[in-house]
Parts: sequence; C-alpha cells; structure tokens
Amino acid sequence: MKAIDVTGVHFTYDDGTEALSGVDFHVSEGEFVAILGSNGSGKTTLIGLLVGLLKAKTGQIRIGEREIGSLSAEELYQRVGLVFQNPNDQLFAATVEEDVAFGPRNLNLPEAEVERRVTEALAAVAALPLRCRAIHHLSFGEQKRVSLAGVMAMRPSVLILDEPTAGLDPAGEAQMMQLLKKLNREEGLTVILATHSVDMLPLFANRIYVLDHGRVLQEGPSEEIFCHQEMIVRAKLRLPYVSRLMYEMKRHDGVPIDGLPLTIGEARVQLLELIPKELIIAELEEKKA
Amino acid sequence: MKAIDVTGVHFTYDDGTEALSGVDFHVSEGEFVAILGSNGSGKTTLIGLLVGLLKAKTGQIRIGEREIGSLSAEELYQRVGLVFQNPNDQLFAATVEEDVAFGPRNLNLPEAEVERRVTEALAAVAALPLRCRAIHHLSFGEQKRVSLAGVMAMRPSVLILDEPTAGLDPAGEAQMMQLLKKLNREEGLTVILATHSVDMLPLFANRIYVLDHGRVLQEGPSEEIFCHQEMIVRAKLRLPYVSRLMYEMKRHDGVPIDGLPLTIGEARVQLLELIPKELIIAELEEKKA
Amino acid sequence: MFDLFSDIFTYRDNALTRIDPRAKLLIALAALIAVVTAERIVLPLAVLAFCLGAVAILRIPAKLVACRLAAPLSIVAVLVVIQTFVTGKTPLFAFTFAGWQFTAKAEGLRQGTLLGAHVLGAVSVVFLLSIVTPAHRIFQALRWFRISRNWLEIAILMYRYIFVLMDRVADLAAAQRLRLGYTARGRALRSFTTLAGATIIHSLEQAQRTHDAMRLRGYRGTMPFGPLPPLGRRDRLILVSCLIGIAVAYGLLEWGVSG
Amino acid sequence: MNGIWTKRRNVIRRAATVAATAGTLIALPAQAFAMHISEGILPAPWALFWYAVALPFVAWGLRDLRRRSEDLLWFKPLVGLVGAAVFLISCMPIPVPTAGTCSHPAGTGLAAILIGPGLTVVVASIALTLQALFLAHGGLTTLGANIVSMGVVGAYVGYGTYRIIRRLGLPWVMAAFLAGLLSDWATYAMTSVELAAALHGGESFSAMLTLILLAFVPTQVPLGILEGFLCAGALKFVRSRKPELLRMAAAGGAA
Ligand SMILES: Nc1ncnc2c1ncn2[C@@H]1O[C@H](COP(=O)(O)OP(=O)(O)OP(=O)(O)O)[C@@H](O)[C@H]1O
Ligand SMILES: Nc1ncnc2c1ncn2[C@@H]1O[C@H](COP(=O)(O)OP(=O)(O)OP(=O)(O)O)[C@@H](O)[C@H]1O
Ligand SMILES: [Mg+2]
Ligand SMILES: [Mg+2]
Repeated sequence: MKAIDVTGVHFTYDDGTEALSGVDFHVSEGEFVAILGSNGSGKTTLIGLLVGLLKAKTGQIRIGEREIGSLSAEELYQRVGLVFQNPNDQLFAATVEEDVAFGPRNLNLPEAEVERRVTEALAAVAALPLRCRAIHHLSFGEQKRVSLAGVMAMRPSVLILDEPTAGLDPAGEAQMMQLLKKLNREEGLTVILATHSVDMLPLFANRIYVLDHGRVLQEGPSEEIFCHQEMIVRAKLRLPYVSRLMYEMKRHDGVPIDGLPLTIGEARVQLLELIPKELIIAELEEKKA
Repeated sequence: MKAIDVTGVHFTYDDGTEALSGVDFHVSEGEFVAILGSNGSGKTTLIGLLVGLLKAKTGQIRIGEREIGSLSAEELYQRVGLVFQNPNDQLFAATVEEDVAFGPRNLNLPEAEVERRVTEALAAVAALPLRCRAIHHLSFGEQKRVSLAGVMAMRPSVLILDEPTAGLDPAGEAQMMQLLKKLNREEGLTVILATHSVDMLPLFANRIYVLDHGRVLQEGPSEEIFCHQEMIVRAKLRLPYVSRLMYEMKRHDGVPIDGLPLTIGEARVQLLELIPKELIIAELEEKKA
Repeated sequence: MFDLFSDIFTYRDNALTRIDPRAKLLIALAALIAVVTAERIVLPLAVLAFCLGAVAILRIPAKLVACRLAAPLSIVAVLVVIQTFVTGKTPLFAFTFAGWQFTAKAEGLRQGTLLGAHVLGAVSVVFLLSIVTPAHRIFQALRWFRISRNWLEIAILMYRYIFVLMDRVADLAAAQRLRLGYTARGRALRSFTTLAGATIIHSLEQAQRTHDAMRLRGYRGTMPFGPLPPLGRRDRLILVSCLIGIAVAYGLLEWGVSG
Repeated sequence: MNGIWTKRRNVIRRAATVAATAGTLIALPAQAFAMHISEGILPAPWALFWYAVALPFVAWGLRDLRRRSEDLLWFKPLVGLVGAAVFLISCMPIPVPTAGTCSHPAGTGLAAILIGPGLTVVVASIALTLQALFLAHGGLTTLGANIVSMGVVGAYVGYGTYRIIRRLGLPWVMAAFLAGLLSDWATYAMTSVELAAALHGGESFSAMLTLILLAFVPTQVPLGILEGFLCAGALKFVRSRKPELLRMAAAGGAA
C-alpha cells in the first residue's frame, strides 16, 4: 500500500525561488525513508507540501489513496504528522501534559480518550516521567521528544520529521534514532525524515532519496546510494566516515573490498576476512597472558 | 604565552541551575582548542564567562595576562571575539557590508580603515562577493561565514565559536572547519570552539576539554581523550566512527592495533600494515588488467 | 501569510535601482505632492501610467503588482461609490434597491473619480519606489534627511528582525495548524492569542541575544553609521531634470490647457 | 416629533445606503481600509495638519527612548524587537465572523502595555513608514494621519485604559481586554474622523462621520472584541511563561 505518492511536483516561492523542480517521491506503508540533501536543497519545502502547508503549482500529491486537496484538515492531520526541526516552534503549552493534549482536544475527543492518548504518546517517546514538568524547564533533547509525543497523540500513520537529530548530542541522537526505529518496526508507523547527516542513516533507513537543487538526484537503498561517490559529492554530502575509510582503502590502496560497507559492523566483517588469522590469534593470546 | 586562564570558576544561573562547578581552562596563544560536551554540559556558559557576558561568582578568569574585570570593554572585545551559534543573533544590520563594519565603526576608526577591515574580514571568510547582499537573502552557510567576518573585523587575537558547524551540511561543515584551521595556522589566531560533534575534531584541535555537568572530565590532545572510551560515554559523547571501528576490532576481535587511530588517514596506515601485501597487489593487478 | 515582503526586485541591477536613493525619494515626494494637489484627473492618471509602464519594463510579475494594488483599488471603488451617492446636488440617475432609493450625483461622481485618481497615482508612485530601492538604501537616504538617529536605529533593527521572527512565527503557526489548532472559531482565537504571545516571547529573548552580540562588538548604546557619499553629478542631474519635468507636467496638465 | 423622526430616518437611510452599497465591497478590503488611510486620499492641507499633530508625539516618544536607553543598555534592541513582533502580529490574519474574511489586529494596545505609549508611537511610526515604503500599504502623504490614529490614539487610549482599570483594582486580564478593545475602536473612530474631515466635501462633517463609522461597524465591532481577547490572551501567555522578561520590558510600561 502506498502511503505517500508525489509525482512531478514543482514548487516556486513567491519571490521566484524555484525550490522544487519535478520531484517524484513515493513511500509505502511501514517504510522508513530518508530525504538526504544539503542546506537549501528543498527538503523542508518538500515536507511542507506533504503536510499541506504549501500548495504545489503543478504535479500531484496523494496521501494514502487520496488527492491531498480533497482531504479535510482533520483527515489529513490524523494521517500525517510533522515534527518540526526546532522544538521551540512547536511547544506552546505550559506543561508537557497540556501540550501533548492539544491535538487530541482539537479533535473533540472525550477527556478520557485524551488522557489515554497523552499517556500512550508520552510512553512511546519514553517521556512519561516528564508529564507534569513545565516545558521551559526541559532540556533540548527532552523538548525534542515531547514535541514528537505531541504529534504522536494525533495517531498519524505517517510520521514526518525535519532534521530530528539536529542540535542533539551523540547520546541524544542515538536515542532519537532508536526511538524512531522502534516506532517504525513495532508500531508500524511510516517514518520519513529529512536530514543532512549521513552517518546514522544506513542503520535505519530502508530507502534514501538524495535531493539537490530541488531535484531527486538518486533514490534507492543506502547501499546503492552510497556507491555513487561522485553523486554524493555533487549533492554537497559525503560518505559515512566508515565507508570513506573503506572506499579510500579500496580505491587508493587497492585492498580487495566487496561493495562498500556502510556500518561499523559490515566494515569489521570485511576487514577481518582480510587480516590473517595468525596475527589476530597471536594478539589475543598475548592479551590473555 | 597564555591567551586564556580560567581557574576554579563556578557559575549559577538566577534560577539556581549550577551550570559550572569548578572549571579550570587554559589556552595558550596560537592553540586550537575544542570544548566538547553534551547538551547542557555548560559549554555556552563557559563561553559566556570568557567574553564577559556572564560574571563568575567565584574563581578567576584572565585574558592575556590581565584579570577580565580590569579590562575595559574596548580592550576585551579587541582581544576575544565570539561567534554565536545562531547567526541571526549576530547579524542585525540590513546588509553584509554594514554588518561587518559595525564593530570597526564602534571603535571609532577612520572610514578608510573601516573599509579596509571589512574587505579583509570578508576575504578571510571567502565572502567578498556577498558584500552588498541583504542579510535576509543569504543562505544559512553564508550567514555563518558573514557572522564570523563581523567578529574578525574586530581583529581579536582569540576567536571563540559556539557550535560553528551546527546546522551545516557536510560540505559547509568541512568548509567552515578548513577556514578555522587556516585562520589558526596562517593568521596565528587562537581558536576555541564548543561543539558536541566528535568526528571532525581530531583533525583540527590541538587539545580537547571534555565538559560534563559543569565539570571538566578530562583534558588533553585528541589521541589521549579518545582513549578513554568509558569517560567519553559518561559524557554522553561517542568515539569518532573510524575510531569506533578500530576500537571494536581491537577489543572484540583481537586485532593488534597500536593506540587508537582517530582519522581516516591513521586508520588506513594501520590497517594496511595488517593486510598481507599479496592480497593487495593481486587486487591492483586485477584492476589494471 | 507574510509573503508581502518580496524585496528581491530591489536588488536587481537596472537603470532605476542605480539612481541614488536620495534623488529617488525627493522625486517621489515631488510626484506625490503633485498628485495630491491635482484638481483634475489627468495628472494623477499620467503618473499612474508612467509608473505602471516602468513597472512593466522592469518585468515585475503581474501577481505582485496586483497584490500591492488590490487594497488601494478596492478603496478607490468604495470611495467613488460613497462620494457619488452621498455628496453633491445635481442628480445623475437614481434607482431603488430593496426599498431604498439611491441617487447618484454629478459633483459626487466627479469628486469620487478625482479622489480615486489621487489614490491610484500616489500608490503607484510609492509602489515604483518600493521595487527599485532596497530598504538599507532608504535608511541611508533618511539619514541624509536628518531623521532622528534613534528612530533609524530602531527602524533598522525592526526591519531586520521582522524577517527573522517571520520565519519563527510561520513555523509556530504551521505547528498549530498541523495539530488542528484553527479548526473551530473558539479554538482559532485561543491558538491565535497563543501565537501572538509566543511571538512576543521570542522577540524578547531575541532582543537579549542580539544585544549581547552587539555589545561584544563594541556597541555602547548607539549604532554607528558610515559616512554618506555626496550626491553624484549624474544623480543631481537626474534629480533636477525630474523635478523640472514634474513641475512642467503639473503646469501643463493643471493650468496649461484651457478649461 | 415627527420632524426629528424624519431627520433621523434620513440619517439612518443614508447610512443604510452606504452600508448596503459599500458594505459588500468593504468586506474584502476592510482590513486595509479600516486601519490605514491609503496614499493619496487626504488633500494636502489635511495631510500637513495631521503631520503637525503627530510629530510632537513622535518627538516625545524619542525623548522617552533616549532617557530609558540610558539606564538600560539593551533597551533599543528591545524596542526594535517588540516593534518587529507587534508588526508581525498586526499582519496575522484574524478571522472576523461578520466580514466573512480575515482581518488584521492593530496590536497597539498590546504594545502600549508592554513598552509604554510614547515608544508605541515611535514603533508605530516606523511600522507605518516601512509599510508605506515597502508594501505600498498606507502612505507617505497620509503617514501623519495614520500615526495619529494608529499610533497616538491607539497607544494612549490602550495605555490609559489599562492604567485606569488597574488603578480601580480590577484584574489585569480585564484591563488588558478593555485596553485592546478600546484602543482598536478608538483607532477606528479616529481614522473615521480623519476620513470624514477630508472627504465630507459640501455635506456636513457629522453626517459623513456617521456614515463612515456605520459603514465599518460590521467588521470593526467584532474585530475590536477579538483584539481585546488577543491582548489579554497574549499578555497572559507571556506572564505565565516569562514573567521576568515582561518586567524588564515594562520598566515604564504598565504590565
Ligand atoms: N519562505 C521562503 N521564501 C523564499 N525562498 C525560500 C523560502 N524558504 C526556502 N526558500 C528557498 O528554497 C530553497 C529550498 O529551501 P528549503 O528550506 O526547502 O531547504 P532545506 O533542504 O530544508 O535546507 P536546510 O537543510 O537548510 O533546512 C532554498 O533555496 C531556500 O533559500
Ligand atoms: N539562562 C539560563 N537560565 C537558567 N539556566 C540556564 C540558562 N542557560 C543555561 N542554563 C542551564 O545551564 C546548564 C548549562 O547550559 P549551557 O547552555 O551552558 O549548555 P551547553 O553545553 O551550551 O548545551 P548545548 O549543547 O545544548 O548548547 C544547563 O543545565 C542549562 O539548562
Ligand atoms: Mg530545512
Ligand atoms: Mg550551547
């Protein structure tokens, strides 16, 4: 089942900036898709179109099986939820609880149901203990999680995130990505994220769209995408560090490496095959001694 | 010559948050030092103290050889310059030229000198073509560079940057770090930067301070810092990806690796030593064929 | 919501953007005075035609022109109607509608048309000025006219941070919309006041940070301004000839032709 | 008795005439018309007159600014930023039920409570100049008149209302609500006065004024009430989140 179907979309801002020129973008239900692109490549614009904040001049956008224009606000926002890059822009209420309840209350749900959804959403982002805290006393990472909970409480089937790890420290980044993975694998949410950080992606995304100057340069699973070193550089991105290492060893040093390992785990397997067992065992024995 | 000397500094915000508890921080002239720490570890607070935006309750802060309190505003701001994390905070004039000239004009320099400094500062950050542009038409990366130029035009001997690469795409990040390296090596500027991204640091920083909960956990050259895997994890950071790969191979697979390579270059050298020459040469010949 | 500020055209290079802003401002003022004091509709309409012609030559998108002129145009319509039916004596025609009698009067119609011409002419002058002069050049020009420095300093800060806050506010409003904050009237009002409050808070926080940044670059309470170059020969020539042109046109169109 | 009745009916009939013909047209540009007097509407003498009225208030506001920025170094950035915020708030579309479309609040009442009336006049004069020069909204010849109605009258009525009601010991929410409401209505009344004075031609000034006032009642009455809610709501929001910022801004303001 298609969750999102974008075909031949162009978008020009009022001042004449052509932000998207002919984008095709398709996401099936349950996928985890990344939109990868440099600053100004059009990620936020594309997201704006997906959630109906912007209107495309030409081209077609379908959410589920329906044309986006034919959906009412209620229908649309119970299908797609957007988490903004800056949590500050998304948290208005005084307390965490109130903020998360904002969406469900606007759906005119009975108070018991609102209550249930708030608990559920906070539990999903591991933020239950924050429930009664004041928003402006939360740390940045906590704010990010709470703003995610606010969107989760609308129970969208597609979750869109604009640079979910921007500004987070490594621990927070890992936690956020694990969280998204969990939501995707366990709750079956379709996850779409826009980012320009490449290192974590291969571990998480099923598929990657590389955006550059409002065009999709390439689309495919991470292994395929990162094979094309020149395309990546052209899009002002880079290979993940580990891949870079392997790439250089393969290209410049002539080490026989199959494909291009993207994660630490893959790289380890390949390298261990190349390193003679004697060396390794000797070392291990030395250690034991 | 010491450029900055911080001894036993404590700082508590008005609401009672103890942001720094006993920090020692020393930087010599011409060094490139990184303050590494997770969200909320106190980096921005420490920086605020260094430039006199915040006043320490206890402890001593010296800039050059003088107590910070004994320096007049003019003296202080011609010695240390701060580039804010968000360029919007710092770009308040309507055009690039006016903004960069703001500092020099405040120093009551003759107009010819102001002119010269503007040109020089813009040239230093490779932003000369932006000179007559309106600030609000610049891209994010350009804004970052221009805000750096605004500080450079004050000709400080110490340049402090709060997360200079936050929000930049890989190409912009590399460009910014190269720029800082150039300023440090060629112009002799002392550079201090706060960040929580670890991958680029080893290439650039002479020394790293790891901050956690308002304390310095450890201090030293990158090789030393990243040896202490547990300390790094405790500070909610992580090893650079390449080091992580090497660390895992060393620890779990028993591959004999000296020390811990931090950069792609270092890792390549070590790995090549381990991989038998026959394999490599065979592969290269295959390629030629 | 806020796509009003599209100043991108002012940064294009063309014959009009190259003229010194002081000259342009003075010419615009003279044109405005001529339009406002005109007793006949010819002069204002001539100014309108001239300005629209210039706008067309500069290839300004019709959408922008329409957007900027829409409000004044509808005002003109209202004014013509009010004046026609309310003021004057000589009846032109009358009709009844829903039991009310409406009488259009000649003097009123004339008055209304003249007023409409005034508005159209004057608005087109300002519109043309606004698309060939970037804000910072206008600020420079205002300095030359001895406008209070403090006023200018605030104006510069306001202008700059309208753009910054605008981005934030647009995001805030979008976030509310995405959680259905504007789907019913009562809710819309609540969301709206929240939005306004959040805007104020953002502005206060931004003020603190901006001031910190200014202080670190030597700010001591007054923004320094660079020197103003003297008005160049070419610009003086343009200024004088335009002023003479306006005066001559005024003389001809207002008093010259008999009647 | 009968005479009075016919006279009154005349006025009412005229008003209805205008309301019926203009009302439909006004529904669209109401936001632009009700608040900003467009470029070119005022005859030169009136334009000059309103400039003369406005200037002393602006000058007084600037004096206030100088005085207060001496004590508080970040005062000018603060005024600039609050000005930017109020400018944006006044650009936000607010749904007015009777007009069927969106209208815009003025925000002067809120600004006056935050930074005081004198500075509100300064900020309004800047906002109006920016709008006139860059948006062709309002105008240069009508700048004086617009400063008087939007800045001076709006700010002082809003501020005065707030102070008086606080003085009476009533809750600040009510004070803020009435400040927003009255400043909006006062602005609209003043705009009508300015328009009527310039446009009444041969007719009597008061008849014209009544007409213009009545013509805009359908949009301005609800808009004023909404503005009251806006003022109170926004202030409540700021007070509950960042009271300390409010205190700093209000040194001299009323909040
Ligand atoms: N409101 C706007 N008005 C005009 N141009 C805009 C606007 N927003 C974005 N743009 C332009 O559209 C292009 C795409 O911008 P967009 O924000 O979609 O990029 P992005 O990929 O999200 O970048 P980033 O990584 O910096 O967030 C850029 O050239 C940008 O300058
Ligand atoms: N103005 C303030 N008032 C009260 N507490 C504050 C203030 N600014 C920061 N803090 C607190 O002080 C601590 C240190 O904050 P600081 O901003 O220095 O961290 P940081 O290392 O810069 O984090 P980040 O990476 O998120 O920028 C945090 O616990 C933070 O919540
Ligand atoms: Mg973006
Ligand atoms: Mg910080």
